[in-house]
Amino acid sequence: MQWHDTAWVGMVYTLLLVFFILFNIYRSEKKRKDLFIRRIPGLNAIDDAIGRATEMGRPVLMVPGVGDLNAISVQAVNIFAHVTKTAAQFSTPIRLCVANAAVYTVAQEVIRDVYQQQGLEERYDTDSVRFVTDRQFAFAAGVSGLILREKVAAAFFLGEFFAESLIFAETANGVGAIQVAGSTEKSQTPFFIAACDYVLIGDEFYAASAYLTRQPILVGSLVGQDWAKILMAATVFLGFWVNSYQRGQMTDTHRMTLKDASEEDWNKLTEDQKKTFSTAETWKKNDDGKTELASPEDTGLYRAFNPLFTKEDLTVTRQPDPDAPKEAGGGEQ
Amino acid sequence: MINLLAQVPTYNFWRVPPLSGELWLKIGVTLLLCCGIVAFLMNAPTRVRRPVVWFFTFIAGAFYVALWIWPQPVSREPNTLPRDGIEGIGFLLNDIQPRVADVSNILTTILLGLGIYSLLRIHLSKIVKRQADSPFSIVLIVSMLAITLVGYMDWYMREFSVAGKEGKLQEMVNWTPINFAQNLLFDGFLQQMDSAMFSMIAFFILSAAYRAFRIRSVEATVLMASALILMISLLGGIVFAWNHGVANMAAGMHIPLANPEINEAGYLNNLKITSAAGWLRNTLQVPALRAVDFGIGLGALAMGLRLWLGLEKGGVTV
Amino acid sequence: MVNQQSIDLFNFIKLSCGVLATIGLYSVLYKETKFFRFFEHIFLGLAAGYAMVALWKETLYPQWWLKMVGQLDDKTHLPATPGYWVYIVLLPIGLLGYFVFSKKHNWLSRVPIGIILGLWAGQQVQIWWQTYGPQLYASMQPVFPTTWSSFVKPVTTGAGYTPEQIALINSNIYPSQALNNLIFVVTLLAAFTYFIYSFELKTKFLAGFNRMGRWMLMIGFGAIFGSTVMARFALVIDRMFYIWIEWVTSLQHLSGR
Amino acid sequence: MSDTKPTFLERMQNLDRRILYAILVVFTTVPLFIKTDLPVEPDAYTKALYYRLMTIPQDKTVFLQSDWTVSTRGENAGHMEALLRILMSRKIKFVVYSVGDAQAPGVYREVIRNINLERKEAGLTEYKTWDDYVDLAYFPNAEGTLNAIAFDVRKAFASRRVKDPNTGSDRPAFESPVLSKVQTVGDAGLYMIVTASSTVDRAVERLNERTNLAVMCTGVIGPSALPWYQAGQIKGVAIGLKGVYDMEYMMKYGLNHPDPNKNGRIEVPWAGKEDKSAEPVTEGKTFARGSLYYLSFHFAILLLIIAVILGNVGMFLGRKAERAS
Repeated sequence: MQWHDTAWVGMVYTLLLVFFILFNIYRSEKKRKDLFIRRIPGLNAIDDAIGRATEMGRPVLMVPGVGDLNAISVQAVNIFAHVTKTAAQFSTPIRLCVANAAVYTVAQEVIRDVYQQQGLEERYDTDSVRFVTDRQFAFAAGVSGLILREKVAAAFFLGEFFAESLIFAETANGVGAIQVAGSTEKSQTPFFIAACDYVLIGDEFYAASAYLTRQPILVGSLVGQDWAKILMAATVFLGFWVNSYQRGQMTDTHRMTLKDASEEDWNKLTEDQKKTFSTAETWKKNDDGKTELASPEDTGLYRAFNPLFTKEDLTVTRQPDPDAPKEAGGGEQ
Repeated sequence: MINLLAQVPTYNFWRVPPLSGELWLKIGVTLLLCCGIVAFLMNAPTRVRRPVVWFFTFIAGAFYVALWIWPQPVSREPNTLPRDGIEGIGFLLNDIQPRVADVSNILTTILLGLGIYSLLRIHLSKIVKRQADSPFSIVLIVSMLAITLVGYMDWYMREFSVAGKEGKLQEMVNWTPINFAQNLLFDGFLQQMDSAMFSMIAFFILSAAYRAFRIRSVEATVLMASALILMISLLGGIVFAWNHGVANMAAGMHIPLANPEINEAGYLNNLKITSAAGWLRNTLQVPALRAVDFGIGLGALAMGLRLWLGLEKGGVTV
Repeated sequence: MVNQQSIDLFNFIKLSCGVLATIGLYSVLYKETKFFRFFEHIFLGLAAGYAMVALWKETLYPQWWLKMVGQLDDKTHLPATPGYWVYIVLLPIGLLGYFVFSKKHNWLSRVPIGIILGLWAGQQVQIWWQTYGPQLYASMQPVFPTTWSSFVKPVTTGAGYTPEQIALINSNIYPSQALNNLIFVVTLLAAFTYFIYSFELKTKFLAGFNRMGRWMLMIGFGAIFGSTVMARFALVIDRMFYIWIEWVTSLQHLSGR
Repeated sequence: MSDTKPTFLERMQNLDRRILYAILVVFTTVPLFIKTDLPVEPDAYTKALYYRLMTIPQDKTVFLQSDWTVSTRGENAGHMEALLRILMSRKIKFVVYSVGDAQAPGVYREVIRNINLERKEAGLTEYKTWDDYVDLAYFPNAEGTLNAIAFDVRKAFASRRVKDPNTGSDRPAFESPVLSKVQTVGDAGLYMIVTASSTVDRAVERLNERTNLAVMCTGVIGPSALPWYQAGQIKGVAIGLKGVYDMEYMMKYGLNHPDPNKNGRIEVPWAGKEDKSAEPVTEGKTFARGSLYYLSFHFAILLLIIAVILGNVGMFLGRKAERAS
């Protein structure tokens, strides 16, 4: 990132969003007041799904996607912790299938914690959290085999899913499981919509843990995200007015009909073209006879989003380093 | 050509000659030191646990934040000195960046052993308890051992044997049975099974669409209509025929579609499937998905901040 | 040296294995049988075993070991790249993860996890503007036409316009474009309101706007569905190509010898 | 359910999925044996890509990031083949590597070898490693590698050594004729990404301000790549099987290029850039994998559409009967 010209816009904007989120977390921790969160149907269905699994005596399946360890899989594991809490009380068996060793570590740790906090440690089976494989389609085959053999009653597919999403969803549908699914990968959401009972769309997934636990920090963060969204919506809203105005200005100020602007050009047109161009405008010519051309790149809005780097900015001469490592190719990685 | 090889790398405290005594000594000392720290942490009081985890998380995240916020040195030539202190730090951050990039990958890989342990425990216990599926567990473990063995042998041959170093093993005629076995297991089985499993989605799409694409609610109908228009627009043959039909219609109405000067003809263009699908994509799909993206981006940013700063109660990083 | 005939035979065997494995996995489409279970377990075993090989061959060896100990030149055996001994600290840090099964020290497994997550989190801040800034700008589309000379943008191909006239046409915003831009912006904002959680949308207008946003999302998802269908069908067509053309060709090739 | 035998349409409402599966197998197999070259109207973004590819200056090197494996061969192999045919016919040097998957290098090497074989059989010059292209194999960790490429490509590729067939020894990749002129990633003629995964997002996030990106991706990645195209962050896209066939079609007939047989041009104007045109590909194959698969694809989609219609008609009639009773 550079501090040059308008490049600070991006930095300030990002910092503003960061500030919104942190400020609201701070605020909610202080206030500790119940805040409103709109209904998310998929999350209300969790208890029903577990209830059904308990009645049928079949396991609940949870899959946190096939992605690496990052906030998405952590968030999925957080939601699953909530699911496990309910399942543990009814001693419904759970299966948490993981496709990444680091996520496996987190899941193992978090799920055991849940049982411990409930005081139900004896009900915890280490093998209920299992690493299947880290290869995408082998994982798909393994999990669908498990779904078909154990006839799971409820399935939760939350996290980073890719192509395997539909394999899971259709297989689970085949055994009649209730399915709650949600993916941050928007390309997989339509398949979940087609095959699952309840779907979390987009960042409903990130809102889920705040919705389920109502922890002040999470709710505060959610409010902060909403502030940030309103800022972004406002940016777009203001931006399109400004852009409309600026683009309009550029054509208005120089506008005149082709006939007035240049007899020469006008005479070049055929009769048919003259019909369409008689009301059309053209640019006024400069003193040196060149047409003044303006483009969307000339607006202030464009400049705000696209910092200008001149050639001088980008050429800096520095002293050579006498102690520099001398290697073929200029260094190693 | 050879003179480049003659250039000897320079060394400092961090860069030491490859495979030298100094290197092994430093590695050994560091390992011992790390073991000491771990032993110390194991006996540390409960209240330092959170700060320790928080510290590591914070430092890791702070690197990328610093990389973002610190001015980048522009047009940096190799082997030049920074002009001032600010640039010096910029240089340093840039130099460390590729090394930091390796870290999470290496750590995840080291953790893979845990996953394999979990897998083995489940299947070995099935075999020991002679459960119904135990023959399949044996199949699993045998195929796992087989590919591990030939995989390592194949790698070793390619990396260290004379033929491997000379690149002769690129050609099938120079292969040994080990290479063939590895190729059979990997190319013949594993990759093809990947493909097979992947392509099975097509079948599932068919049944899911058949079941779900029913006009039950406004939402389902909208989803279906948009999907159908897009699908038809991908069928080049049909689209071409349709679009030519539109052109012929225009010709029948004496509207010269090919004559661009009369704009009214342009309206008929909208009847083309490609135009409709393109309009759907550019005008409705792009903004709708961008809205999803913005939301997800903010969600990730907020979650990232919470993890980095250790703000989640009972979270994994505190 | 292996002769060409055995290579052909090997290729045929390899292809046949692939065909068999494909049919084995496809059999689950009919029913979950022992046949499928057999291939599923081979698949899982091979995948896990391959992961163990890849662990060293693709990650630890090139990214960690070689960088740590440095490299000698193959021919001259002189130092080629220096060793960075600091890489060794990653090993104990990674191994801390194995404490997860310990009842007493399991908190130590959070150290490597914390580092991985910290690195990820830092990058989110780093890339936010690069990712979304240009998209924000691209969303701010002008919604007022700058000319009424024509409703749609004139087609310039082969119309004999001068470059200046074409530039003029391109820099103008025609009413149809303005209308599309308006729909674009409204769609974006409507879909965006769907993702606002903490404010109750009390007015009728906002609630309707929100519902419209959901429909717009469905249009977007439908379009993804349509587009993805292409990818999946291409794969199954390719599988059929593999079975019916590649395998049969190799069979013919072999028997023709 | 009434005791009467279900009518044909009612049965259509609840078809066993296995019947659908069997029909799909037939519908995708049979057309493979029928050879046709369907007419098509290429998409605007594919035209943009083709135009970019055909106007790369010949002294520039193309960066080719290939992140696909055998599992998406159905689409990406076609992309890769078309791309290589274009580059080779235009004699443009390229550097190829993968940041997405460790298996990707094996797969793209196979494609390069096949295209070279094809050229050899057609009596054309083959592409040689070191002189015409450089293969840098796999870089683990897409984010880190792309960051490194963005900041300093010479450093990012520094550790890679390539065999120089002229001397027989391994030499740093940057000494090759392919990369010797490249100082930053901005010097690339085009930064092509052939991918089946979200590495395109990673690349856009890190590289879009520094070089011209263009993408060939599967139908799945397509919708998420289009916003990047719309925002100008990538310069051209070929999506899925349609993208393959579009490319092959343009390779045969050119873009807005006078075609002796059709006495005209590709007729759909290319949004905003109607005056831009590009030649057809002059040597080597044009119609290949794309044209082979495209008819099967038509049949499969038609099956899907018929299934959806049958389901809906059945449901509609079922409801009507319910209301009547």
